Amino acid sequence: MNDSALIPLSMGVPLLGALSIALTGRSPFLRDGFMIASAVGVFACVLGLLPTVQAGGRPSAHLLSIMPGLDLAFSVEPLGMIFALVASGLWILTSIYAIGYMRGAEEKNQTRFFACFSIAIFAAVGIAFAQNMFTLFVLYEVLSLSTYPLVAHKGNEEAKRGARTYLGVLLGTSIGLLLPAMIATWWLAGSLEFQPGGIMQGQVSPTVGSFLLLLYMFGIGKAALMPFHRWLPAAMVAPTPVSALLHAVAVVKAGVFSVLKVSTYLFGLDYLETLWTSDLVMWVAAFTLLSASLVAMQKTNLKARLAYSTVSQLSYIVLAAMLASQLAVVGGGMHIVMHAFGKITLFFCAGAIYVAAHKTEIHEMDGLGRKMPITLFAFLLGALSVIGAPPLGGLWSKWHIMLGAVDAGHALLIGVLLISTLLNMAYLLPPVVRAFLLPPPKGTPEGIEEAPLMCLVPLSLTALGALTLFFMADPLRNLMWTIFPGAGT
Amino acid sequence: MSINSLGLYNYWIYGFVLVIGLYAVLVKGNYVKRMIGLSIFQGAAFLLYITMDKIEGGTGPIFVTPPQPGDLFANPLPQVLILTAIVVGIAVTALGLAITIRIKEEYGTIEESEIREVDRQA
Amino acid sequence: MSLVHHLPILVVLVPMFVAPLLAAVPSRGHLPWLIASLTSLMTFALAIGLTGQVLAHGTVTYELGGWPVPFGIGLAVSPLSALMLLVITGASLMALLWGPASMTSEVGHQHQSLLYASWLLALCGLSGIAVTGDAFNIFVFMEISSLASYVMVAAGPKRQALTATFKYLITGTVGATFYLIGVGYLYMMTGTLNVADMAVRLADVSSTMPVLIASGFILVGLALKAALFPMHAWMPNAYRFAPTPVAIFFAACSTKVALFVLIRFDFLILMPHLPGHADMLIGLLMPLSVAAMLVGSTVAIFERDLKRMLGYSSVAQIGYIVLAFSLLSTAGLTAAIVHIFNHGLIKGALFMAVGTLVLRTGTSRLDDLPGIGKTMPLTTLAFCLAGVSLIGVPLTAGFISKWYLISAVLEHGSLGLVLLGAILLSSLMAVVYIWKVVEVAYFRDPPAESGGGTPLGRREAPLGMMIVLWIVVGANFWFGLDTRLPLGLANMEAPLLMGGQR
Amino acid sequence: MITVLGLFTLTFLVIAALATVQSRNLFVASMWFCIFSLMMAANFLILDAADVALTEAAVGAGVSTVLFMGALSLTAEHEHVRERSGWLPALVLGLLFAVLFAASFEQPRLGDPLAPVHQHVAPFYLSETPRLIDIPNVVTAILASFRGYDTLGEVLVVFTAGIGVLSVLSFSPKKNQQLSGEGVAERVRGVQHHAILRVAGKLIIPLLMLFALVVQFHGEYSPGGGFSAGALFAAAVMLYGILEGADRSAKAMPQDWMLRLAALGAMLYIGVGIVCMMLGGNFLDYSVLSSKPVAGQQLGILLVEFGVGLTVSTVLIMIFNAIANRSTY
Repeated sequence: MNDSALIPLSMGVPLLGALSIALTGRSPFLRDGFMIASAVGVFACVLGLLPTVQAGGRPSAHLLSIMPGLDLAFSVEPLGMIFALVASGLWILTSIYAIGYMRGAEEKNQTRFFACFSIAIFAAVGIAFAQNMFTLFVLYEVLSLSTYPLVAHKGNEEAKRGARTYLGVLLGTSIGLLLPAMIATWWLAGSLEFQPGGIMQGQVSPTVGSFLLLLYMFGIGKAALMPFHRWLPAAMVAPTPVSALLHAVAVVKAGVFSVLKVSTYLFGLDYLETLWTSDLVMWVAAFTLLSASLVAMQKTNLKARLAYSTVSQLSYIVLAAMLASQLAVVGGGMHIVMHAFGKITLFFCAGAIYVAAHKTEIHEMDGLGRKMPITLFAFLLGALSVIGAPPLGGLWSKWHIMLGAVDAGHALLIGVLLISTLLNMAYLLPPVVRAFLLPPPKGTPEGIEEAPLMCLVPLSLTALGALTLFFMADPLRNLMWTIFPGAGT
Repeated sequence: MSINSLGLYNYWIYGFVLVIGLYAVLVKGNYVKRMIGLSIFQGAAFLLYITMDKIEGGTGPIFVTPPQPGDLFANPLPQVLILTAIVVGIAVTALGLAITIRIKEEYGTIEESEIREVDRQA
Repeated sequence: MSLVHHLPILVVLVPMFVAPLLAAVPSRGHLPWLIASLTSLMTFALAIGLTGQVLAHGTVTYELGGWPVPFGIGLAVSPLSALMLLVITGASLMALLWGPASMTSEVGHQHQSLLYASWLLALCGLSGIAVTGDAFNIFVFMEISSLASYVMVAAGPKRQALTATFKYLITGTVGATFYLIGVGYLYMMTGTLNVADMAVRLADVSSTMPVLIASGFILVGLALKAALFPMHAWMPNAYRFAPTPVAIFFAACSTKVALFVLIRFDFLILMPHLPGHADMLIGLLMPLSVAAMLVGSTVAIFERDLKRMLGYSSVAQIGYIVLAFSLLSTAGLTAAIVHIFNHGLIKGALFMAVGTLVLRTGTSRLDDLPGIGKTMPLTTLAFCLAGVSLIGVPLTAGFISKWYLISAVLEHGSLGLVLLGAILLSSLMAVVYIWKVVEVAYFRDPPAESGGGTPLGRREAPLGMMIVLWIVVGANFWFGLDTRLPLGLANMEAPLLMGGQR
Repeated sequence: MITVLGLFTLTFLVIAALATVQSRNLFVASMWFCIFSLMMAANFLILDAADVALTEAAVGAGVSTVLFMGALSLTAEHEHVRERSGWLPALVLGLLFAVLFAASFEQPRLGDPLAPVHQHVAPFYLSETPRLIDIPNVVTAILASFRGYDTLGEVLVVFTAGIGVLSVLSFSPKKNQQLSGEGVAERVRGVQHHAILRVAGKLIIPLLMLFALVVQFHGEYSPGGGFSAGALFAAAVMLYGILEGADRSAKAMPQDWMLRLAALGAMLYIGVGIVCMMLGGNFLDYSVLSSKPVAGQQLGILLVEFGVGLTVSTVLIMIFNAIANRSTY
């Protein structure tokens, strides 16, 4: 099974899955079977590509050329490999969790839900493997459009308003800013191919380049930089597996992945350094990072707090990209993985608490630890990973980003990162502390016990994943270093 | 006092008739009056073409006697174009009037303002 | 009599030949529709053949009556005319194949033969304009197509169709006569009527004032026919009250034919020889087109009637085309030509979807169609896909035109940025007024009709309509992926028209 | 002398146009329009355009006035004066006139032999027609042969107008619009009670039809041709309709036959073109019609002119019958 056949397969399988789910809407059992089968299939294909990429190979597949210089083509490089692995890996767990959750909460028209689910993974994998900015833009739009029905799933007035902001911001930024940026790049640099070291070096003057950088950074709405982060909390109206998908696996990761890809492969790190706007965007990211954490602290709703925490964590990666140092980019890449595992565990726990105890507010969680020990323990592990405490994987990525900051000469940023770590503790630990140490309030019904097994298994697996990543960070780090040929420290 | 001392008088008259026709089309509310204005406006266009074909000392482009090299004839091309344009004008007028009749039957009036009234009430 | 040699005239001759026959035949059942569709199919095939010839040999010429060109009338089929022919005959074919049920339900059985005869005459008129190379001949065929379209719009079901037709008639005739006067001035200064010959003889015209007036008259006349911004009042009502198949046919191609003539006149004749003309073109057309884009989209957002909304959206799209060619650059011209082709597809699909909704529910007002997405899922999905193409999401035809338009605009530095802002704002507005429909269609539950199951009269459209609708929506995506045809023709035409300029 | 006559007709033209626009009573307005057309025809005559003068008189003065009168009898006699704000259009049009006035100084003088119009294409027609087509009336030669495609387009325009009027007026008027019983009879029966008119009319009608046929078939030698012949023939039938009553003229010239004849006229024109293609020439290239090209051209022109005359006359008659018989239709 040579590699170039694996790429179209890894994208064909979710599409076929979506189709088969749509067709077998009648029998839930068959449909869920197809769901899990396609998730596993995708993961297998992506895994198949890993050995060649680790060995430094770049398998690629050319699909179609629409216009001279503009074609849909795919090639796998380490950053894309990592994102695809994370996305398809966590996808299996999310699917199992979603089936359990949907059965638990008896949601209606689940067929449409699961079909859009698989189309979203198709788009995520496609973005990971995009060879040029045009293919990435196409699948970026497909991802926005396919996740719209998921956000607007409940169909009530509130869901409709949330979905409207969701789509408004995402489509607005992509058509309004990203499209002109892309066309300008095509016009000035002559091509949109992702090449190590970037394509703008000799072609685009720094002044125009800095303006383009602004267009790109704010154009990629999914990276949720202020003021374009509104869509993320607005998407909270969606059911929990969707917010897990949105906020941990596919949508946000696609955003920051595109930021990393654009800055390393379109601009190129050393060209990025010469642009004065890279510092500007870096400080905007830093501002987003801190203000989102402050806002998260005031939120009493658990899912809203996690949403704002995601906004601030995303800015870590944007910050890393803007530092324009190889160390920071490696840290950013690793952070995609660490944050994914950490955040998805938190979302799974929030979902499990909702399904089992119908509690959404943090002050209602007093004494829940006695009733749901596993969920809350997994919540603790997830929180520690997001904070970046030692036994969890989150530490390494923050470590590398800080090293990158020093390497890029912005020592001040280490202060910002430290303050943000303190803030993370301030808003992630209280729910755990309340659940374990405080007695349950008087009138709580006795019948609360652990969430159904279908929810419990995925969240404990992801928590363990976050833990093992602490020890297993090295292969990930080496894979990231292969992005920069010759560096390899 | 030869004919060409008229010089540009023809063009001025064409311009004035054109303006009168357009004024009637734009300002008048009555639909039949606007159709008449339209015909006047088209008449001005015909006048422009036919003033072009006149040649000093020439006669109509019909060879009653076989043509000698010396004599001059008016230019036949604009006449052909205007023959076509006249009948186009009458065709459009006929259709416009037929539609006006139907509007009178449906709305009971052919005044722009009254028609808008009837539409608003309906 | 080799068929290939006579192709340019046959494209006009076939509908011209059948129309009088069809009018004389008393109309029984679907016979007139069948004859019209077969003729339209044959014309479409001829157009494809002609395009093949043009792609192979460049501009194809044909002398009528055997007389050499400046003395007789000559046909000149340039790549742009071939593309125009494809749009016209394609639009007519899809509207006809889609529409018999809708036409009968809106116009009733009697006098259908007259209606389909005028349909063929409109088709003959429009393709006559596309192929001819003679300025006065364009006026005659413009009159044929206009008169035939007045007849068809007047056949609309509601009584407002009559007033809409009257306004359309007045505006159209004033526009045609302005064009006639413009050609008169050009003839006065050059002595010839053939477009190519006129371009040659304009070089040695000393007094430029009459020629400037001629270009002014032609510009205003054709802007009136093309419903460019300040003179677009007639279009939304004409499209709304006309029978739906007629609206589909005209929405897809009729206004763009006037733009085609404007492009030919401006670039072939006036640009090379008239210094004043270039800045007049930019100074006048560009602000108008930007205004058209913004006003058209804004009004479309607040318009509650679907057909009028699409009418105003057409005003905005015509603004795109005019903006593209008023950039006076090869890239701009290519963008204009490609968008003429793509807009025909997009608007045809959108109008067809709305027509299917109107056929089943009897109303085109958005507020009377809540939850239509559930009762007529396939049609509404087709509308959304065509809407997505209108917005210009990648992989659709709309995206290709937007891509070329933006890259053409970027060539103009700071002015380009302003235009870029206008284009993006207008396409974001398009997102709003398409999504307005999606929300009403999908997020409101259909009215609880008395009968059980799908509410009465709200079942899916007949199979024939669905097939044609989905073919056109598919074409939207096909030409989003495979752009060789429109691009090939556009790239062949742009250097011809720019004539050695930048 | 000609200049004085030219000045007079042009000035009177403007006066007629102003009077038409200003008069409140619509019948008066249409009469003024008839005068305007006659002045236009006189002007064309002065400018050596005999064919156009004849057609303008027959079509502009004759037929369009009848149509206006017919339409007015079914709609309104007076115009309700509630004009829209007149000053903005007046300002714009005043500007337009100033521009036209300024441009006229750069246009070639009236009758100036050096004008470009007389240089390039016109001399070819004047010198080549005797050799190629050999008919005295160059206008008919150009009309039918050199620019035959235009005239074909023209026939289609008339045919479309005919179809249009038929399909627009095919819907029978709603009951309440029906004129009262006696009003109908009186209007439809025409002017029967004026004996003098009827006797004089009876004499004129056959002469008019004969003249129409002369103009039709003598078009190559004298001013005239398909358009004016068709209009004259239609004028004769309209005169009959007015004198004897519209229902009698509708019985004499039934609508469906008029439609078929109009279609026949158009098909004749197109048929001639296709026969030329069959015989190896281009579309409408008459020289292939017979052994000698000149004879072929003349045959082609004769046939084509007859097609034009047939279509124009039948369409105008059809329109007249549709409008005149509207209330009883």
